[in-house]
Amino acid sequence: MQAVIKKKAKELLECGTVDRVLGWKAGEFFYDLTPAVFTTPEEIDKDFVFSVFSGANMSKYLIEETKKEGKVAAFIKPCDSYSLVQLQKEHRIKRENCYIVGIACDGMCDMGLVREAGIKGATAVSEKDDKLVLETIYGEKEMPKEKALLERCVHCKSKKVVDFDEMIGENGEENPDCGRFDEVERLEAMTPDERFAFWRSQLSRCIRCNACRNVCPACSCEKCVFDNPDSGIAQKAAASDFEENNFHIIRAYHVAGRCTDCGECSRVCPQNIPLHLLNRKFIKDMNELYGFYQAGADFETKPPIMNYTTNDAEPSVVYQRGGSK
Amino acid sequence: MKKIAKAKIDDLFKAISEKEVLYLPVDDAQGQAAFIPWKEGLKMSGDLNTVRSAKDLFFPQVESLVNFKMDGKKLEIIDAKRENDPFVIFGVRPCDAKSFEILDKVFYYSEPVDSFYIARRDKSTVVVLACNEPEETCFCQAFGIDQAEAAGGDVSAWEDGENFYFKAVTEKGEALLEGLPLEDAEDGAADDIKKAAKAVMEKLPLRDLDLSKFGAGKTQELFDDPAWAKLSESCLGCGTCTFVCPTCQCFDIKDFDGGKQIRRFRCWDSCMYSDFTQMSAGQPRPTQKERFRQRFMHKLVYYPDMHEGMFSCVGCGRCLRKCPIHMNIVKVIKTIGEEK
Amino acid sequence: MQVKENFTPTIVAFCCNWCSYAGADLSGNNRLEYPANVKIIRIPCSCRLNPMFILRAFQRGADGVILCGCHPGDCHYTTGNYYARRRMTLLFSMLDYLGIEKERTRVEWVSAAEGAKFAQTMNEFVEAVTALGENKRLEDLRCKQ
Amino acid sequence: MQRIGVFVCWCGSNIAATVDVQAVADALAKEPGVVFATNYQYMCSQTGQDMIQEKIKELGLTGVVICSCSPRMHEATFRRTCEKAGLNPYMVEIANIREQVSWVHKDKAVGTEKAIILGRAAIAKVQLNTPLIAGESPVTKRALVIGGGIAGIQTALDIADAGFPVDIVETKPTIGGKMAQLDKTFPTLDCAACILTPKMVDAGQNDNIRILSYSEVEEVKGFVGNFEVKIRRKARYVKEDLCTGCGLCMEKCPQKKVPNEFNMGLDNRTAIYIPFAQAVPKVATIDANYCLMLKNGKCGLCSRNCTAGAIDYKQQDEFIEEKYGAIVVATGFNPISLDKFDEFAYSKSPDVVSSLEFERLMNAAGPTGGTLLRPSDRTHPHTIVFVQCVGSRCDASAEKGKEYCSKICCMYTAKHAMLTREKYPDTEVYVFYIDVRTPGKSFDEFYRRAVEQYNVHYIKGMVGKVVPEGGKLKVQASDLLDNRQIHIDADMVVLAAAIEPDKSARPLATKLTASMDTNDFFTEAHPKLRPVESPTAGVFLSGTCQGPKDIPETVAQAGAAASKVIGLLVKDKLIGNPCVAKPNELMCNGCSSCEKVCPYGAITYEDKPFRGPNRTTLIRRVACVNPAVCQGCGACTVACPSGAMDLQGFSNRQIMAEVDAICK
Repeated sequence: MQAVIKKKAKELLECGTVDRVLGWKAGEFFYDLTPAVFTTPEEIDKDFVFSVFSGANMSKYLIEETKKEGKVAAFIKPCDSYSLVQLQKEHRIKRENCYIVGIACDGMCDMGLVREAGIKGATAVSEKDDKLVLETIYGEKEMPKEKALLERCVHCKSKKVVDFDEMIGENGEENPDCGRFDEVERLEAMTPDERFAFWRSQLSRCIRCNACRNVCPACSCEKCVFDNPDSGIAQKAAASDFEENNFHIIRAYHVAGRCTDCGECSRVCPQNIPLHLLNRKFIKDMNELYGFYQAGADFETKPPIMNYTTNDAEPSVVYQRGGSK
Repeated sequence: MKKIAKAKIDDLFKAISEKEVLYLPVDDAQGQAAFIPWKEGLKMSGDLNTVRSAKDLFFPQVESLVNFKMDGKKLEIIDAKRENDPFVIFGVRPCDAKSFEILDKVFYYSEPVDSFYIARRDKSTVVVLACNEPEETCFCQAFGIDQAEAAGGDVSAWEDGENFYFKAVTEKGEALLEGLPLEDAEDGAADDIKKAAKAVMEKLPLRDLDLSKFGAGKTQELFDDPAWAKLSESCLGCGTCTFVCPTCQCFDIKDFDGGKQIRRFRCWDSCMYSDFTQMSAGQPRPTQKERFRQRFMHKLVYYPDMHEGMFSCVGCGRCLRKCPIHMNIVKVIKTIGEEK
Repeated sequence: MQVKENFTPTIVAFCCNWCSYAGADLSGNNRLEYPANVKIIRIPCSCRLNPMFILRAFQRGADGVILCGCHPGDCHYTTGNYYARRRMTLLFSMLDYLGIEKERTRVEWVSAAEGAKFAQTMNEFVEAVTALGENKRLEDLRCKQ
Repeated sequence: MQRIGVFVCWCGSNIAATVDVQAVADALAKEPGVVFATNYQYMCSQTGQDMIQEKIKELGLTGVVICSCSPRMHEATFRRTCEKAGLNPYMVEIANIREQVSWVHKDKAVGTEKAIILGRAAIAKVQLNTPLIAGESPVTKRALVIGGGIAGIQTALDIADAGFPVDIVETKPTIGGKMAQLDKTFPTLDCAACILTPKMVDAGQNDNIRILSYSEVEEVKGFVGNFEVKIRRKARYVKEDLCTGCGLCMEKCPQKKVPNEFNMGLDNRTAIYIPFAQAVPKVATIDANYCLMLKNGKCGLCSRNCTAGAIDYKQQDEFIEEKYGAIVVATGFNPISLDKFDEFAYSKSPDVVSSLEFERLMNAAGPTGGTLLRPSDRTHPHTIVFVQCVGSRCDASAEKGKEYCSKICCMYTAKHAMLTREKYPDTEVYVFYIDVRTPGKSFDEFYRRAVEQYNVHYIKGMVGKVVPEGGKLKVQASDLLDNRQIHIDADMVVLAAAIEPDKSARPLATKLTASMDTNDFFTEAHPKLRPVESPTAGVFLSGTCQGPKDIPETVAQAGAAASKVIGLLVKDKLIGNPCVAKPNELMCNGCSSCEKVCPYGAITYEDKPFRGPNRTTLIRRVACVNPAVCQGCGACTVACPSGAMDLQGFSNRQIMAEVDAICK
């Protein structure tokens, strides 16, 4: 895969289709790939990497990249492509300034999960069958690849690239039975006390680094309400339990109907807070109450929160369901 | 030197916590280590290091400075400073221990001193635990830190499969060990542990990180390096690196009007934020390139300028692990100053 | 749940200008009593209610927040309450998901002719919130002292 | 910080009996920003108002809080009072301490406490008020009526009579619409053409009315009072100003096999045609789909025979652009397509006809010259079955038909049945119905006459199946009242097809940013109180584009729409409500969230230059609110994630300040 992608990247540059290529750049280790802009075939030869650690969603970078002169190529995984479409719907990406190469994806790994599996000091990786074989300073270790997969990949909602100029690999299908709402359902089945305890144990660890927000393709505001001193709710740190809750509730609300469930928020959280469970709650509720909706799946459909029908459920529907008191 | 069998470690924690609050690295709800006050049943984390550094205990993310009370048009000022109880931090790694020295230079020894920081620092006893299993992200050796030597605290500690070994380094350390349920051990009891650790340290990939391009007086050479633009282009502008960093020390002062009282508090700030040092005249560092540069120039040049060449980084590797896009100080050190 | 004696909850009622605020006025005209701890904030339409305001109220010490608007189909701006209905449904569901007592939030459609319904709604809501006791889960201690 | 004056009203004893007004004034005097607080018996009295004005001038007040009755009562009064004293009227806030305090709480201590809190909230809000100035916009004194049926004609005539120029845009070659196709009208049975055609002539001859027939609305820009509309004048290949309507061309045209849409395709017309004798404008039109000259370049008979030289085969579509102050939508209806109703054999037998086809078959100017003949063999039908509710009142789950009642079918079916029986007493007439709905003046009497006087067989039940067999139509139906199956050998079956909005309505609504319901009927600004206005300011609704209607209702609504238009056009300028949405362009992302929820189409986007970092210029897409169109509901402010969109007079900060003051 990497070889094909690199070849394509070089080809696009060489034949002048694009002026720049957005991709993943090699780091110090096998896993610390950084999104980067490549401008020459030589740079691509030297530093371009596509591997199971190319998890970063590239679509948000296109906001800035497509404002620049010339054309940029981007390699877009299925889940990234939903963000790409959603951002176009929001007029944030100039599609004419980018060339999208869709790439099939079998799931991305996360180094945090490798470390969680007890593997320390990893310096190199290879794949053997369904396993990751890791060279470490403490000798060779191996683990099942599925244990290192990002949560969003374990419950991959779609392997279909929804917007592209060309495709590398075969385009996949949507996967409605991915079980991505299982965890939400588990929480819904709890009592409110249990749910409250669960979320406090999670959100109280938030350090308000804003990584979730800044990585989020839906959070593309010029200035976030939480950074705007005139908004009345600006906060640089969560100075109380309330502010911890408030930030995450309002953030989830602001991206509701626009969140494509790309899972970047949970991937980047340094505290491993399962933030996607907040977004998925909104998605699940909207699906159940207003009919299935996938943000970024098409260019036309209005997000349910910006739409209505005259016979929608009343808010009291909330009292009639969920865990016992 | 003293020791205690690992099987009995809870007795030790209990004994300490009877005297003082004991902070211990414990796995949190998501299995990541954090310093948490010990209580019966809590187990020490097996992770090499905590996600957030130990600086939180001296320089918390949010801290009240002063409160105001309004009664109609009258204003009353209330001192928000509280007397701190003495506390023990157990299991600080040598890198974090070194970070206290860096913070001390700013908050403890430089005028104006930070009385809030000093109040906490004075009440603390730090037990530094050597690293047996350093990881690929560790580059503390580049800053002269020896992971096998548990220096920089009040008590140095080592562990092996069986025991913890302790050696008091300061008077505070001696006072702590006094009266704890510890056995005596011979002076060289930890030598084998150190030897094993040193052997691992030899294998660390970032062991020989070259810092010669950086240090006091390098502003002119490095400030306009074209590589800053390239390095910073993918930076998200989040505060993860600064908030997990043991040496980042910037804060902002904010007011909160809660209706009954107005609280003036300080909270961590991040030079990566777009409103960092925002002034009414505008933003002195208008793009992420300038903000990104500020962070690393501060650690590698400005701080050494002000503090006898000492770097404001301890090589703990937290930013290497946690940056959402894997940009970090090691990449900066290796890239900046290369093209001449 | 333990109910403190003499606990009077603080209730914020957001009322749309055209129906519910007029409905509240009508309960005044008809001298229909409801507890004084209900304080009304006038907004042009139920769709003006930003979830931030609800959270803000809880932060500042409210124990219950209720939104009253025109009946669906009767919105002065034709569609405002339809949007409000979706927004509030989703917000309330989220608050419930976070373990915050769902009885603390409510939406009721009250027309300008329903003075009695307004008073009755407020009486019921105050009773329900009183039974729940003080709002602890979304409080901000800095606003209490 | 504002300099605020607080004025607490006693309202005689209405407030003072249960609120300690002195204590309220004293407590509020202590609030930051309050420089003066007092109480008085009747603030709304002249003396009270004088006092407010005096204090504004004396103390240089920048904000006023009045603790009194509901703002719905006297907000306007006090705003005027303050404006006269030189204070911006939007610097006034009312704390409602009568309807919401003294009248609902009996305990004086409790009432007083609440009054103080509501006063504090008003003070907190006024602290953040900013002077607002209502915008003004000029009014173009010309109206556009889209659709030239009876609704459009009536609206245009009424507007023109008031002295304003009106353009009627009609997509067909003539005005007249559906009513022109009707035979008689219920319940009076007067001839439709006799009452419609004089109106058509009036419209054609009125100096204030310009009829743009065979034309369509292409593009609409602007807003209330200031619409700019681009109209496409379709090529009719006949010069309108030269054609005399003599009809010679039609006689000469060799292409005589064009289905005649005016007669519902029951006979043929020529390729060059005038739809019917009383057409307005009476101008020929060449049907490009059939004209031999236009298709093959071989013919030219009409041109050769036209003495006026009106034929122009090279004519192209033309566009005209015009400014209007108001737009009336009168796009009307069509019967639904009956293709999906196989059970009634509509597509199988020519003798199964829709009601509108039946109208033509009964019409003296119709294909049969007014003699009722079966289309198949041109014989007299002796048994006719009428089926009601074909495609009306259908189940939502059914894949065909409409959920709503088409409203007019019961009456026109009664009319058809009665007329048939009157003209042909030997004909048996059956009507199958679900319900007979006759709520209108003289409607029920009319229906009863059909049953009692004319012996029409009304049977409650639905027709299950119609099978053409041996020249007959075998009708299987059920009689629900007698609970039996009925079999009728009919000669003709007439289906009362549901009516639906014209297909052009949906794209037109998009152009007008006017909202529609799920059935594509235009929605009204308020279902009860503003039934002839669209939520989009300056757009009015006339006739069946808003919902099913009969002729009298349509004409009534047309007149109402006209009076609303006249009310708008007589104004020289429009004064807006300043409490409208306003985007902070520096914060706006241009994401279009606000636009999606705006019921008025008040939000547009512009690419604007902004100062970027390091002396660069950035072009950003940002929202613009047209204050003349925005009604100030605030839906957009909540849809906006960055808080860039705010509502003047009810800003985020103001509402949060009220929340804070109340919860304190």
